[in-house]
Amino acid sequence: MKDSATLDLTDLPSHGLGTASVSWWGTLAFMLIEGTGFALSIVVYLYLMSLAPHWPLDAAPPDLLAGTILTALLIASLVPNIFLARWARSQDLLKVRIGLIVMSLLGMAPLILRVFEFPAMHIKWDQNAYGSIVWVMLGLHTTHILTDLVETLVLTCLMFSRHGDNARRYGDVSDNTMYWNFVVATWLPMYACLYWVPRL
Amino acid sequence: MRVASALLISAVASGCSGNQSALDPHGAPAIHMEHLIIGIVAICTVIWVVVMVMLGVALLRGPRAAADTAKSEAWLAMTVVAAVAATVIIIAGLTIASFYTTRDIGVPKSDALTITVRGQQWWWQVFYAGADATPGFQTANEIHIPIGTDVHLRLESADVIHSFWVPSLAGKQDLVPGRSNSMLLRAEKPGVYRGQCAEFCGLQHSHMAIMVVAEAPADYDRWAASQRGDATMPADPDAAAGRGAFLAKPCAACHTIRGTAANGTTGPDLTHIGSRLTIAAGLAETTRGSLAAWIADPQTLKPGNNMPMVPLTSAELQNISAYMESLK
Amino acid sequence: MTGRDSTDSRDTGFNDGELDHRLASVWSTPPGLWGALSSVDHKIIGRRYISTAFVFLALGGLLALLMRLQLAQPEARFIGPDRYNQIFTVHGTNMMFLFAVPVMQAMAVYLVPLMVGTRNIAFPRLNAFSYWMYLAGGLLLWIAFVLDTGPDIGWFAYVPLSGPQYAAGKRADIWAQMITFTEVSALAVAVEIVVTVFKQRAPGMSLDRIPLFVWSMLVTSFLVILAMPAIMIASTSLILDRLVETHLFNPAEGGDVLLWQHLFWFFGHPEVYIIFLPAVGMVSTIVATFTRRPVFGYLAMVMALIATGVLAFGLWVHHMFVAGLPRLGESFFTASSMAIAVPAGLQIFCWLATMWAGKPIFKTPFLFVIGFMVTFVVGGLTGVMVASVPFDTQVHDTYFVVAHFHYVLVGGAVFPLLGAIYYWFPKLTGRMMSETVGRWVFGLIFAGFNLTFFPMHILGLRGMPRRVYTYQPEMPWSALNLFISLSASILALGFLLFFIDVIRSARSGAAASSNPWGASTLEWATSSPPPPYNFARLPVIGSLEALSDQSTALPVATGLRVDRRELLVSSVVEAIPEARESSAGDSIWPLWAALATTATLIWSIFTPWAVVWGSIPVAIALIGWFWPKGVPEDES
Amino acid sequence: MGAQNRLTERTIANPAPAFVAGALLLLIGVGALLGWLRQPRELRLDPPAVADLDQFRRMPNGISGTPPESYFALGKPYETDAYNLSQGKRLYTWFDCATCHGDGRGGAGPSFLDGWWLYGPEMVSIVASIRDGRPHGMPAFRSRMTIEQIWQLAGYVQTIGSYTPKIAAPSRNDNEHTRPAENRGPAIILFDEGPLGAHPDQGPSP
Repeated sequence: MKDSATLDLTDLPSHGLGTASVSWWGTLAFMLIEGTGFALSIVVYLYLMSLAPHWPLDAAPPDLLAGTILTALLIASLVPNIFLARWARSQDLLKVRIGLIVMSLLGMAPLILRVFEFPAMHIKWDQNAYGSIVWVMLGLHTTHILTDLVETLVLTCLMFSRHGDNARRYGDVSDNTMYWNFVVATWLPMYACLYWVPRL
Repeated sequence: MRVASALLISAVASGCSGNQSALDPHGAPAIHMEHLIIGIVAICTVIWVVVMVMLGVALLRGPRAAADTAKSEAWLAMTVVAAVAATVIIIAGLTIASFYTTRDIGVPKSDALTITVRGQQWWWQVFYAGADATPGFQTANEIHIPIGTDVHLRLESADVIHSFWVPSLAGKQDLVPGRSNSMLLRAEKPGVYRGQCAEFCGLQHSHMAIMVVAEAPADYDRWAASQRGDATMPADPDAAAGRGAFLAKPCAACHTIRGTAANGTTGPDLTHIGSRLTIAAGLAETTRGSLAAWIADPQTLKPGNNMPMVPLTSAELQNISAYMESLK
Repeated sequence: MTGRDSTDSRDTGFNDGELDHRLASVWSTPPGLWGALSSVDHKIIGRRYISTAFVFLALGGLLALLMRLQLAQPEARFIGPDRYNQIFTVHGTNMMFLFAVPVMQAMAVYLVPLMVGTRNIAFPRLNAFSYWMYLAGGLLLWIAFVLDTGPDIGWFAYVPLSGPQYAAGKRADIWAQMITFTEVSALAVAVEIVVTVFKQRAPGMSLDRIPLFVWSMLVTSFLVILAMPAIMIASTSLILDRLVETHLFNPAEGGDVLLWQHLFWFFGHPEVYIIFLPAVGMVSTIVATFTRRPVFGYLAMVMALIATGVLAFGLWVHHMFVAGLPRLGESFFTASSMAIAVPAGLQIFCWLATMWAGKPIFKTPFLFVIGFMVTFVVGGLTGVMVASVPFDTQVHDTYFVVAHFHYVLVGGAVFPLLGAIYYWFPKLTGRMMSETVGRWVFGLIFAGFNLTFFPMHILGLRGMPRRVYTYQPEMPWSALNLFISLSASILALGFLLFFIDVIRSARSGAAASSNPWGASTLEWATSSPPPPYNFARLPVIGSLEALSDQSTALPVATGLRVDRRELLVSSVVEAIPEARESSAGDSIWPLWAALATTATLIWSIFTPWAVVWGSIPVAIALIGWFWPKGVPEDES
Repeated sequence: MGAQNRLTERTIANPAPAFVAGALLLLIGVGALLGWLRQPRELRLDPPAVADLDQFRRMPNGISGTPPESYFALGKPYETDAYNLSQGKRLYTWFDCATCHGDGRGGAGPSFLDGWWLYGPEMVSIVASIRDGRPHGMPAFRSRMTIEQIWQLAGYVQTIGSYTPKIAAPSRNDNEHTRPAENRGPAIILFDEGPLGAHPDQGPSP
């Protein structure tokens, strides 16, 4: 079949940013997958609660301190995260480097607090179904903090390497900030479920 | 081949022996269900035939217009819309019919005769509750019910999920560990109705049958009275020797025979095993020969079941089989 | 960075021969083993995926024959209960997780980029990774089976039978972890397809110009994305219960055994539509081509696809009608299960209308579509039957249900798939399959299938439960079972002939032109098989029927670079060009990542610490995967 | 850049399907070989083999001994086979071992978890204890269980007191939970050095 050129693409940018980027949509799709997983874990928690004669099963409600500080910290981390996203969009290498270092630290801090959250549940995973589901939920969310932290650390290294100053890298940083927003956003219903539902 | 599946099914149904078939109902719930089954199958068969005729005509119809006209497209659109509307109406009708049948199947009344069935890998433990003066009793793999009365089955499980299903009397209901399910069982005429575990439950899911014996109320009362009694000392010398062997060998560690020292609880209660129609959950008829075959080598007949092969001399084997047979 | 490139790296400056040469040099997979292992070409991976899935189909079919051999006579001693339970578990698991879902996704991996007019799938390395994960999961299951440690708990793995107390050894863990493998690969492919369809369509291919097959794969991919997390939570919980003593399914400690069934069927019912919807897309494509007209009611078809996808999540409880849930709740699920017949019916009527208005050409692919119509309508109607609670309590877990879902899955999905293989074989291999043999294949499979599975309806109504390794001679089932087993050999013969035809045609079939069927979708606008870059110049789409007017030249877009793998990103709704985007080059890292993940997942059924230590090589492999190598594809 | 280099390296050849099919067949072949080597789950042991299980020799002090030759020929199934171990766990419940030994922590009878086994941790000793009984209250189960069941039960009992978790050991039961499951090596978790200390000679050493 013959061709006839009817459209010239020469002037298009050689990398799309934001919604014009393939990886942005990929990140969104993975967020949808993991968000479904988080939602289902909450459903399982509420399902088990609906069957139990009393809730929590054979344990005091969790201590609020560690979890609440972590929640506050996660919410606070959104501020530098939003700035980082803005700097990535404007492709400001120096600010992006600083922002990534800050976000790496803000990725590690919740992990330290998380260590105190597990004992604050006053129950272990192998004691009963209540213990099992709270450990599964905390574990699920910890995995997400951890994977995002590793990604942030790798990106930080990348931005200090010769590959750093490139629109594609800024796009990756931007997607990473979007994913961190997701990690924070999914924690809020989990926090409410884990810490406040047992007190109802 | 499938043009008249309803006809075919009813033809097959009329020819079958009928002791375990949804198409040979003898209890109110199963009868309601059979009406629903035949109705839905008939309607669906008609729908299938209509669609197939349309398919045949669409594929093979004669000369076609050279080009699609707007008029024929509009006519097609209207036909499709009408067909979808018909689908909606039929679906709604079937849903309503299904609701009504569900209601007709009914729930057991609280004062109905209650029998507890406990699923075990791979047999059925059956408890008849006692009343004030009369003690309850336990049996296995066989339920007797009086005809013409609602019977409330309480379904529980000792290990994994099983499913109680006697198709000629009612639909099925699962026995779920940690839960207690109920179902209504009712037979309209005397007979033996076979059922079988319907939820996959491990190695011997295939050999987990249960017999429901429906009998006239007087017969039922006579049966219940005899089941309440302890086992009696057998008169036959072989059987008496078998009794001794039974108690001396590992048999007594797992089985109970009321009236003897045997009080194991992991296997079926054998107090009146000789009166049951089958042994080993419907595996064979209760005869001295089948009992001997079963005791001699349970792992060949029902591989993986929890009854071990107990080393016995042939005399011991004969005597124990005779004793089992005598436990009427 | 726009405009920095010199014009001689653009496709505008070359004649056709020189352009092909340049594009081939950038897009080709290098020869040899290393090239094969590091390839990210969606066509190579797609073919690999399809071939592997058909190998699993053949193996699963052999298991089915073993079961039929055992069931041909009452109380047969050919296979014992322990082995039989493994056989039916592996048959079901294999057919669902290793054949049906992957093969549909594999067809999409091959076809969707071609049909939307792009040069490679989105995230090509993820695509390579997903194939390796799929292969590893399949090998795990099959090697375990051959080792006599295959799962023996049914493909549904109900607790407590699959739980720590009643499933000794690692059999159930192998099942659960195999699910993780196929889940990871299915989710990855779903993401690739969604993004490819959303962002990589040819300019002008607005939402209302997407081919129906692509629509069906888009809806399917969303079903995968929303349904698979449920089985992910379920299988992980099962492993946790078995390995580290959590109590999620233990009723004595506040867990619940029905929780498993809810989670499993919340995934398991959409799973049926994950398999069926792609088949709908295939049927629509084949019907359009072989009736010489577009499918009647494009918009209605798309709406039916979406409606089916939405309703699929509202009817999982109809698998649990006998579990003892409240009757009122069950009635709701009767209504919702019945309701899905409406979009299904709409699609059937639209195809009938298309056939009515078109001029049918009875080639093999179309024969399979006719076979699909005949059998799928049976399966759909028996589906309406089992949606009714009282009907279902009689036939649940009997051979009636075995017949029902084989009519839906084989009649509804495998027939269209076989038609699709005959239809797209020229595009897959550059050769035609034999029309004569094709008719025999269709005849044998159609007759064999119906003779095998139709009598099972009757067996079920006459009281024969599923998943029994034998039945007793006094039950009135022997004659029909023998008949079924004999009929199964006809079905097997049909499949054997199919496989022979595929292998023979792939080696020495007649060469195919670029558009042998005179079809109108974009994959036929390029050669058979397509070059590594799919399209020398990206097509520009002006109507739903991209190639309907064969006389005029195909409008194309120019201006892409030829010194790196470059494709076009366009907007979601209107497909307006937004950016030129690089597409990842070949890489061995997806294979390393898959191997590291495989080691971690298998190790983790023995000790939970595997997750901790195994994550280190996985992380290294992923960093190697994403770290820029200084090639043009890595820079903007 | 590099386009000319890549041009020479790349052709449109595609060896992948043949390679995958080959690899698949190879792996299936390897699997088939391994499968042939492996013993399947044994649901029914031949009566002579069962009888042989009864023929083991013991040391005069009742501690330790030699299992029958056939036990090794079978591949020590009662220690290594998950199915037999789980059957043993069933028997532990069914024969009310918990009445005296509790969940393994003992009661009227000795504990299995304290690192002090009066007759040592070897299978022959455990089988002999169950079959023939022991002084101070351990009854003989010779007439209540078959010898095969005794071996199964002994294999399970050995697992309870194990310090290194066995892969084949059973996991938790579906009932109220009193101690970590056998596959986590409860003895190492719950070990409580008594007044007599650990006895590496007569118990699994912690």
